[in-house]
Amino acid sequence: MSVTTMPERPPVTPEHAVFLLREMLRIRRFEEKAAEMYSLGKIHGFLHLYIGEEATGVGSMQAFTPDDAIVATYREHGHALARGMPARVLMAEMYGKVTGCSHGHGGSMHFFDTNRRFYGGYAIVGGGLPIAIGLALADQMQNRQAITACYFGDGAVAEGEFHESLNLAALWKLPVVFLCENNLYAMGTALERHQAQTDISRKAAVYGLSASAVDGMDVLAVEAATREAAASVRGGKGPYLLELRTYRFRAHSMADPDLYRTKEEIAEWKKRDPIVLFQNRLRESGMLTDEIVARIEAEVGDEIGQAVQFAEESPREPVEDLLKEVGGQNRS
Amino acid sequence: MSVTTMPERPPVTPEHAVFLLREMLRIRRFEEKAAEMYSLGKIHGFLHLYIGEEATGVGSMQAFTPDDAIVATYREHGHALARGMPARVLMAEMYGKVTGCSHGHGGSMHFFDTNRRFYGGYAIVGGGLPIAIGLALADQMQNRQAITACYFGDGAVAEGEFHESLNLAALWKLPVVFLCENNLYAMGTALERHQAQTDISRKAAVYGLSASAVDGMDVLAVEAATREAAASVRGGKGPYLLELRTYRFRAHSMADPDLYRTKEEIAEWKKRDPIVLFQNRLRESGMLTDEIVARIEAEVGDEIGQAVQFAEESPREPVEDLLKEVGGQNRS
Amino acid sequence: MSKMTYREAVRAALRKALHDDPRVFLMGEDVGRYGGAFAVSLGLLGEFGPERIRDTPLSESTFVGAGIGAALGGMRPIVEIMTINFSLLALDQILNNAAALRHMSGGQLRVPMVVRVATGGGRQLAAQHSHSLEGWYAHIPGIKVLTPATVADAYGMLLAALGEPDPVFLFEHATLYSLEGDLAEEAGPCDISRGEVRRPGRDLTLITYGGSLGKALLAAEQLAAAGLEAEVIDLRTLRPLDAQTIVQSVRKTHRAVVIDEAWRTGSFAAEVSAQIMENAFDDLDAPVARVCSEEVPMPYAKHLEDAALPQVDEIVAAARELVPRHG
Amino acid sequence: MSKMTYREAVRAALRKALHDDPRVFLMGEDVGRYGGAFAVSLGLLGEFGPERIRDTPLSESTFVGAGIGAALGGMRPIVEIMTINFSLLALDQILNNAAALRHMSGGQLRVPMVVRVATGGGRQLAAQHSHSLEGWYAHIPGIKVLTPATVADAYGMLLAALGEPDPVFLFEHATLYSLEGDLAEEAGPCDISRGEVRRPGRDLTLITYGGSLGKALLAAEQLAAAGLEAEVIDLRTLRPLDAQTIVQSVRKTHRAVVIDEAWRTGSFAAEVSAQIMENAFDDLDAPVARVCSEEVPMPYAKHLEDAALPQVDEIVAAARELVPRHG
Ligand SMILES: Cc1ncc(C[n+]2csc(CCOP(=O)(O)OP(=O)(O)O)c2C)c(N)n1
Ligand SMILES: Cc1ncc(C[n+]2csc(CCOP(=O)(O)OP(=O)(O)O)c2C)c(N)n1
Ligand SMILES: [Mg+2]
Ligand SMILES: [Mg+2]
Repeated sequence: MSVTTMPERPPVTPEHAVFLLREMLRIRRFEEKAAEMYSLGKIHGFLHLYIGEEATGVGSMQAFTPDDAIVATYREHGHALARGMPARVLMAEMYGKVTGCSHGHGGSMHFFDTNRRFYGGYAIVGGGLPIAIGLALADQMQNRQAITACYFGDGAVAEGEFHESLNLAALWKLPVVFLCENNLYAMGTALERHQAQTDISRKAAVYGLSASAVDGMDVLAVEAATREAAASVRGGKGPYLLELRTYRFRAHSMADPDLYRTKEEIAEWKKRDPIVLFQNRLRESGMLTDEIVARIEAEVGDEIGQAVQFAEESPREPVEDLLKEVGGQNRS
Repeated sequence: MSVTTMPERPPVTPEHAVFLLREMLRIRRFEEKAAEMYSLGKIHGFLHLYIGEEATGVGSMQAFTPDDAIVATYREHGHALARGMPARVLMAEMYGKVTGCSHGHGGSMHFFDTNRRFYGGYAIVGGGLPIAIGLALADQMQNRQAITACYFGDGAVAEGEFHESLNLAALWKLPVVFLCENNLYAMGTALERHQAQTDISRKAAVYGLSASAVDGMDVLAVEAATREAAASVRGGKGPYLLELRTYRFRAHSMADPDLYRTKEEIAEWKKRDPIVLFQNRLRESGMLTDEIVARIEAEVGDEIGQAVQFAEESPREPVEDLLKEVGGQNRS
Repeated sequence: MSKMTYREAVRAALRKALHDDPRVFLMGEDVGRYGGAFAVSLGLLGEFGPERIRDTPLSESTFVGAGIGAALGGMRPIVEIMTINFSLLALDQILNNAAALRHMSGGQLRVPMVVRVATGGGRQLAAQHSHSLEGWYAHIPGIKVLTPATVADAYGMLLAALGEPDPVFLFEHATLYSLEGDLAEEAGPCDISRGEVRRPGRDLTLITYGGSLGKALLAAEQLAAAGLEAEVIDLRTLRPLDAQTIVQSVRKTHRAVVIDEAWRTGSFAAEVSAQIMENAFDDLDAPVARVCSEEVPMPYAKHLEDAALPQVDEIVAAARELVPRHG
Repeated sequence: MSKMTYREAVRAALRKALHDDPRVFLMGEDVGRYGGAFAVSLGLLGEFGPERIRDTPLSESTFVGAGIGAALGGMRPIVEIMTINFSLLALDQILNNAAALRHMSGGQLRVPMVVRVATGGGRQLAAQHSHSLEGWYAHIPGIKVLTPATVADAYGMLLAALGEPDPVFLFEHATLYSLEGDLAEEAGPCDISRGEVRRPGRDLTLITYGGSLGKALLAAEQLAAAGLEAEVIDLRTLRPLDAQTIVQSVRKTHRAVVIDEAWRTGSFAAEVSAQIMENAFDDLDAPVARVCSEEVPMPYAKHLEDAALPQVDEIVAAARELVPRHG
């Protein structure tokens, strides 16, 4: 895997380092629990795990302020957590409870939180990009300083909306950071079997966009690269395409028997587990001790334990409310 | 207008030169007549004239054999004539007669002729590209040597299908020549207001396609460039994107008041009228005399006069046949 | 009162909306320099500038999606899809995002977007440019579907749409743009919750909308000449459908013909027929009839297109066939 | 006779078609290495190779369009759109090209393409992954729309579709893939021109198709226990619709309930209701009823999804409400 841009490894304070680690662990443990609850029949539908990709969501999210808008995909547990959504409203959502972030209407694929400008949760591949364009347009037209972060996978790059959206964003100089989480597979289809040209960041050139690619297993590199991208956008230089090169350790979804990758390939990538890599690095630099890790794990474990309890104990939306939030009805 | 590739001006025999001139004149006179008949209320619906762009259709069509397949747009009078379709079946089509090339079902936008592998005539912008992909795939899978020529405008480049089709063609190494007739406008929207990056041939790079651009007002240059492109495709080098840089002298359609271009701009381009340019060049080189021009004009005039007469005298399809060619009915 | 065309009425409403609310902007293919494919927005670019009258590239899915995003971001976008024939390219954004986001987000998101779309056949534009698919849109929960058929509705419905908190689609039949009619000086947003009786009658009910209203009224005149008084209902809003106005009329006339330019099978006319079945079965003296388009991709030639589209004489014939039964 | 699942029946038909006709190939997202999102094509890549089992990039419009082009070029493509939820991205190619080309070209072009699409809700996949839009497809002249509901039809309809000269769409309800049933050893293409009475009855008719057939049969059992004999019709083919089978049944039972997983307004059930109105009005003893989905983007939570989808008890209730009138 060649990485075209690798910003200098930036200096990091111990507090921030531990924060990043904790954020990644929150995601990892949250999803392990979600998978467990799925097996127990507490969670249904599709469940797409982000395990292995935590550094991309956590690192990149640091570059965005509360005023910025976030658009993600069906594989958005990590983004929602990194954006600050509490684990309990996500777990409750997957339990289908009214206390869930979408009242149980959305499930795993459709997390929303307008207070955090977290605009979801799109399950039609490529479908979130035009939404991001519009959010950025609204900010631009209202002279707000906010920018929009638009996450999507490598598979989305093949869809027409990728092309249309990058063109429109560039044409109108919209404040969008396009974040392509390239995990080398669109379901079972490897990148080189869905893209004639596999260097995604290079595609930006046709639209006159700035672009770069970064090792998505290195949380600090991701943070630095995203800060650079965001700064470029905030500086009025138009949209930016950032390719985050990563890998998912689990199958596409809980339904996927994962027949299309070799055990060796997966094992090779697991050596670059973003959490392990980062922990090792922090230990080497003396920022991390076993005690700190134990404390974080305990805190994270608590948060997730409470999330499950919250989800278990929460009520369901009354069936009478089924049509309450359907738009376009006559108001009386 | 910069042109990135300008093949050496190729040698041309007097016969071929006169043939090319005649082909361009057939289109010019045919369309002038069509416009006249439109004003007289003989032709209805949309009428998109190709006047000014004759060199692109005529020059490029020389590179394709009868075995090759052609896909065009609603602005396809020129392609149909250059492909060898008789003026009379086209005129009859626009008259809505059963003797028309599509039985009067299609009108100006939907010419078809399977005997000439002329696959139409698509009026949804971008919609012909996937069809061309499929035709090429069929040829490839059946080990035929044929290639597919896919014509479309600059406006189509913004559509998602452009992106998807180029990717798929490149991925599967399909034998397609993509011919973008860049006349600088999509209806009233100038190229620089619909493309963030206006150099269309450069877009091929993201798909790993070969590409070039050529002066679309120079019929010999177009022919040479297209022959090169077609040879590359026939040689198994995968699809090719050729940008033909041209200009339409008339409004987008008969309904267009043409408010978005200046008179000066149009006048400037008319100085590069492909027919006038070519006539002058041929005269200079001694290949053309007033007598030859007069003879061609007379012959072309005859063909078109007969086309009108044929259209006028042809019968309409009986209304009883309305549902005859609708697919998906139960066969009895 | 002032006399104006339907086109001018839409333009006047656009102008008023752009003037009154800085959040409103118009976006679509050729709405600016070209002035709109149907000249609806002619002049607005000069008046309001390119920020608010935005020409888009040919990319229906993305500019409709951008309208959704802009609405989420606090704007009041009016998106023009040049014709319904191209709207299929944006249908995923419409069904899966515009219509779904509010409910899917547990009520957090609202999409106050207005989409204007020219629809219909009758201009010899052949198979790819003559669709009447507004019935499909009326199937989608989460949106409203309006079909202005008069100059007053062209004006008032657009303004009313802009007052809605959820997505509203306006289907403007392309043959109506040059229609002339009256607009009251004091006109503002109109009621979009009700169908309207455009002509009262007692012997049967003709139910239609949009581009077919004129044909229904002509048919009613011919029927009147033959002694049959047809009530003509303009549905106005296909979603949510005002079944009450329909049922009230059928209770009175006991017979109905639904006229719809869509292909017959799966037309919105079927829905109207089914609702009459469900809500006024005992009042019916004859089966509800449908006059729809023939099931054929629209042919270009005039005589074939005429044969494919609903025509006044077919409406008259369908009506006359209903009445003798108990007449 | 052999017992197999619906999934296996589709796979067996694919295998037979690929084996018998070198022009046949399968194309779609993840049909190859992954084995198909529903494991339908599992193993076929190994058997037939990547030329004939083609994984495509995510680009619905283009690979469906490519199917059309390949059909024009002499192949017999089977295109798999992973689910109906993504099919909207290809709808322009379907409506404007696949369905239109034959007529629009004056009969010169034929598009012998088969498109397989998984459809329906009931798996807690929420608003963007639970659509039942096959009724929209049934509106389109120029194509056939099949909805296999049994193992035998899953096999026979696919083979029959490949024998058609024009485009055929097969909507496979995703909850059916694991359904078990019998397939005759000598099974081949089946008749796709007729609906089928899946259970005879005399008191009323339940009319449905696809994923709702099982529910209708269960409802019929419950009704039988209560002394009401319901005839159950499986429409099988939505376009062209076999109205005769419906009318024959209604002539006998005088009452009908249509069950359709689509949203009620503009559902295909409306078309069925309208056709009964038009063809059997005088035979009806009660208005035709519809049991459809609630008009809401499909919610994820089980209790809400259950409330949104047609359920057996609703069918039973609708049936019982019809009969007392004259019972
Ligand atoms: C338009 C569309 N087509 C197909 C699917 C089915 N599908 C869901 S996820 C997926 C793969 C997407 O891959 P990628 O964009 O790389 O994201 P990843 O899952 O790897 O995060 C596919 C094909 C879909 N959801 N939407
Ligand atoms: C999908 C779609 N959107 C909009 C239109 C309306 N329209 C017809 S031609 C055209 C401009 C196309 O421009 P270009 O591709 O450059 O071709 P040209 O007309 O210049 O030959 C537009 C917007 C259409 N036919 N299809
Ligand atoms: Mg991926
Ligand atoms: Mg152009």
